[in-house]
Amino acid sequence: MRARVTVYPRPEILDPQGKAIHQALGRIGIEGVEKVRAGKSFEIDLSHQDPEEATKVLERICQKLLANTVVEDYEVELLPGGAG
Amino acid sequence: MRARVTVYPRPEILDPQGKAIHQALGRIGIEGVEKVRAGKSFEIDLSHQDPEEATKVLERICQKLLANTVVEDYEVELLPGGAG
Amino acid sequence: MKAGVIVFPGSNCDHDVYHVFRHVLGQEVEFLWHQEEDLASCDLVVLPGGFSYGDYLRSGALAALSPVMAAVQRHAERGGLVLGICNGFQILLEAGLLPGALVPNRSLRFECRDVWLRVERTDLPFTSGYKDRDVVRIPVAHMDGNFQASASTLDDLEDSNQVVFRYVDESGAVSSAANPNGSARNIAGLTNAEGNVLGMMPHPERCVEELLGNTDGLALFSGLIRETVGILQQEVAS
Amino acid sequence: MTPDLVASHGLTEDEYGNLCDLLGREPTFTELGVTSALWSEHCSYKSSKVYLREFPTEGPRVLQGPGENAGVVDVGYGWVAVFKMESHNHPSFIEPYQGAATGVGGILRDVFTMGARPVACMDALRFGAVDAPRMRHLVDGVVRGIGGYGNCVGIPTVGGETGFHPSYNGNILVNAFALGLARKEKIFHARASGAGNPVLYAGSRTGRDGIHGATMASESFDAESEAKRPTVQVGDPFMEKVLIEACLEAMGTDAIVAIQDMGAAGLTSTSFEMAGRGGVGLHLELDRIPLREEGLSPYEIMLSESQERMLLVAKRGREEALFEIFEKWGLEVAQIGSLTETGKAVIHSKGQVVAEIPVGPLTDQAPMYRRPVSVPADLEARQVAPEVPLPENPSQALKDMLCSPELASREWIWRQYDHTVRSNTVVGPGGDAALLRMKGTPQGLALTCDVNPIYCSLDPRRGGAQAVAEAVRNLACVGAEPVGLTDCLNFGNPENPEVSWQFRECVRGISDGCRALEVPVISGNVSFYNENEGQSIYPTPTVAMVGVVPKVENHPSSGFVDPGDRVILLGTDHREFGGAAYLRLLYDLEQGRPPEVDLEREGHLARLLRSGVDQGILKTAHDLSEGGLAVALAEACFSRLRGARLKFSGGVLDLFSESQARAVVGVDGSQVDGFLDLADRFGVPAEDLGEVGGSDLHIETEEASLILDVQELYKEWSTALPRALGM
Ligand SMILES: Nc1ncnc2c1ncn2[C@@H]1O[C@H](COP(=O)(O)OP(=O)(O)O)[C@@H](O)[C@H]1O
Ligand SMILES: [Mg+2]
Repeated sequence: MRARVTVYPRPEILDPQGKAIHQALGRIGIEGVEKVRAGKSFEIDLSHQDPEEATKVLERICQKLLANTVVEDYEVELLPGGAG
Repeated sequence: MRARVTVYPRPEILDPQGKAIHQALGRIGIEGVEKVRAGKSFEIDLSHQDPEEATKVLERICQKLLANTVVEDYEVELLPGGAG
Repeated sequence: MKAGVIVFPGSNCDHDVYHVFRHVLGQEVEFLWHQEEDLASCDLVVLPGGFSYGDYLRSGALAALSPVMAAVQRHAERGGLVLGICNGFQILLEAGLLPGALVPNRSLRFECRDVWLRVERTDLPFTSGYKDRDVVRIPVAHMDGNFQASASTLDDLEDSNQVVFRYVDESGAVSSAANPNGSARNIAGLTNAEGNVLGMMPHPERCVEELLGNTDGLALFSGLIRETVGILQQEVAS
Repeated sequence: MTPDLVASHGLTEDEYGNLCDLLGREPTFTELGVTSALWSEHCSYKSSKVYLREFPTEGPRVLQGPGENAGVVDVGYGWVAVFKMESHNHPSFIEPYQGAATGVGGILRDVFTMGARPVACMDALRFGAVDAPRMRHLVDGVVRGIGGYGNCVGIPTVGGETGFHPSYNGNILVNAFALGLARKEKIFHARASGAGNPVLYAGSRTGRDGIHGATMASESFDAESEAKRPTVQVGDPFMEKVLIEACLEAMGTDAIVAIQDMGAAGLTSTSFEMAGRGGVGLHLELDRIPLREEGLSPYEIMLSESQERMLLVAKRGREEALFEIFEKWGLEVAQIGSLTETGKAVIHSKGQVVAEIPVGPLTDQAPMYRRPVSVPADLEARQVAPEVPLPENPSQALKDMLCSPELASREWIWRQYDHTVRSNTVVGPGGDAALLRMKGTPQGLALTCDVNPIYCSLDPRRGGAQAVAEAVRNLACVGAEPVGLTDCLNFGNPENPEVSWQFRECVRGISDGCRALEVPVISGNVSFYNENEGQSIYPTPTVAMVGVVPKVENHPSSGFVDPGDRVILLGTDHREFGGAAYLRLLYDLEQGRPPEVDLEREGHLARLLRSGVDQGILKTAHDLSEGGLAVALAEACFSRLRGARLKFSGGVLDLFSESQARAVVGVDGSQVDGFLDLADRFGVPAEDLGEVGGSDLHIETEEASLILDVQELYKEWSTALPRALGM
């Protein structure tokens, strides 16, 4: 089973990287960008076959390691076609 | 229009970060993880309303800034409900 | 007094801290491996700077899961002293021994340079060697030194006087220009409510000898030793 | 083997014929790959060897000259210094972050592989014009890469060089230097010995990274190389850090016979070099090599340049001790073969022999060429003495020069490097030479790297000698006596006779300098084929030098210290403007023969400076280099933001002349007479220029005066580089 975890800085927390990218886009003349948030993405292959069980493990992984919940939010997504 | 860009190291390229995370999960006793790839995720708000045009701009942003195509692959995704 | 310096895979400043205690100040000091589970013999435990586990994922995140961190937690709960410098500070935050988080510098670049710090309180063992509101010059060398926390956490920290060091200019004034990394409220170091755990981004261990051109960090260590020895003597006496 | 396949491996017909003779048959595909790597320019030094022999490589302190992973010199108190410099030019042009990062990783491995703990790094960088395509991206990536790796590994980057010139628009230079310290009796060699001893592999797994990297470094750049590009090597500095700790710990046991990292051409060069040095054979089981992905062929495994990997020969029966240490540090380790008496490298994979090559003959019969040389057609015209215009506004001229990318402060770069970790840095980047203390001794070690490619292009022999002279001078400014030199010789295509000539002349110039100033060459590296679309870079023989300071606490500053200190100019000006920054930066003119290099005078000056430091008389010492006296004086004002009131006996132009063997020093007023006597005794002309003080730099000449507000000038100078780069 394959899953994707996405981690973003919480909205109220400073996101220096997102801001820098936004500014850089302006400098190179790309217009129409209103906001950029910079986060992390993890692709995880699990041996678990059961989506429910997989989700549980992924939750644990996020809480324990992938996200620092003081400043970050996370999202878990099971990828389609990964169920084999 | 809101979009998400995901950037990952190319499959044949060493991903020290993914490796380190995988090993750490093993150390803290989380089992069943077969592989971790660590990448980046960007959430981008655009003023463009037209999906085609938005995609074009996003492609440019990826090529110019978000992805280092020598070592990374990227993926652009328009988020549903963002079309307002 | 006896200090223990924890060695995580990727610690870099372990030898520098050891050098200060052992060779500059003549104290007993030992290295503690990150798998150690018993710190009882140490009065002070130092988490040194460096790039534990490469700082992959987030600075300090992987090291915070080391077996030794449970022991550090117990040591702190017993009232033992804990000092986290740079990566050590990051690990303390990730392990939840101190509140908040350290995110990438505002410049998104590594910053290696001297900064000025104001000592906000001197009633801690860590700062007893300084005078109130002392302004000292200490080097920083980090990528992720930008301290962030929710507004309420920041207010709590201020209200309970937990901010120990703040980035200031040479005259002691807080300003954005004096802030090397964008830390909220110019926070450079903070303590827990009990005052026995200190985390700080700057490196006092790099400025304790005249030969290296700066001794402003020395008072932190010498004060610590004086205090600890004092505490020990009281314990023996009672 | 089709001729095409042979040619695509960079082997000539003759070379291929030799290989067939040596084997007595046609090679297998793996053997072809292995041989092409070993006989590549990068590994075999086939075009450079004949000249490199001219270097003086011996001296009373030299314990190991060129030929090992790094050179070794005795620095007293039972310590030895181990150092080397290496190029990572082509990878850095393709992917600046990883290219530069893995350059640092590679040179660190060369040093700790000898048993030394790395204590300092330097980086010598040459970029194109700041507005050339991709250049900002390259500068940013390279600087981040060097910092990203060095900072993480915890070795301070204490110095370096940075230049900008259109000659590098299509081919930048990234030269990485590392210095390590070891106890004299604890040096390790990469000389395999003892049939039956196991061969161990430790560190990262093998992937498809950089296959053919060595061959690539031996080819020119063009549009096609994009397509041929091997998988980019990605560095894992954390892996390197634990590898350093584990290897140093393992070297503390008596279980290691030989050890070497896997660098260019990976397992191939490491196994053949180790066996070749020891005159033994070996058999390897490729199936036992830890792989990152499945399906690597024997060819790929032998040629992979995956980073952070080591090869060890263990004492038979003692391998367990090594396994334990590597595993403690969380590292993978595997026995992948053993040494034999056959003198052959026999490589097995999936039950088959995929290569069987006699080691000695393959290394001995590596090709060696004395390539045709010719003086560049345009040299004579370029050497014609230039017209030197007087500056309209001398103060403005100085300011413009100082704020050009070429002379602007490099602080934006080195602030991104941890230069104080390990708490040994007495003088970090920003001075003439970096200075480290040696804990537990009164001594210091000084480091510098130098070269002026403009000089080298206008007169390579002089340019080579000048690089050595400047390095010696920079060391002398902190009181250090040189103990050894390493170099990184960056040139264009050696098959071009003009490039070969430049190379030969530069090597001779360096040899001249080394002989006269008594500095042995103890290690080095050659990087050819630095060109883009047929356009060669300027000859760039970077020289890095290490020196010993007997009493480190006496070191002077490169800037003015206290108001009232006297400023003294040492050396003689000959109004020399060939290749000078004044003409280049203000009038876009690169013309004339570079300044004469009088090695005898350089020797006198260096001895005087060292003596002055040793006696504790010098408070300031800063040598004159690019931009001449005016630039040197301005720089001396910057470190403590001091002004100075000076009167100079020459004309305005003399302020910008680049005559060599000169320096400015600062001494306490009470010491002036004594110091002037000392200078006289050492045969160095000296002129008392005036006094430190005030907020302006005020220089009065015979013709006109310069007045500059130091604080203001500093602000411009210190921010000019990031401004020019748009960062
Ligand atoms: N890439 C770099 N990395 C670290 N330090 C650098 C780099 N480039 C220049 N420096 C430092 O900046 C200072 C000025 O360099 P340079 O002008 O080459 O000095 P010099 O003329 O004395 O050889 C030196 O201290 C040098 O070490
Ligand atoms: Mg100099």
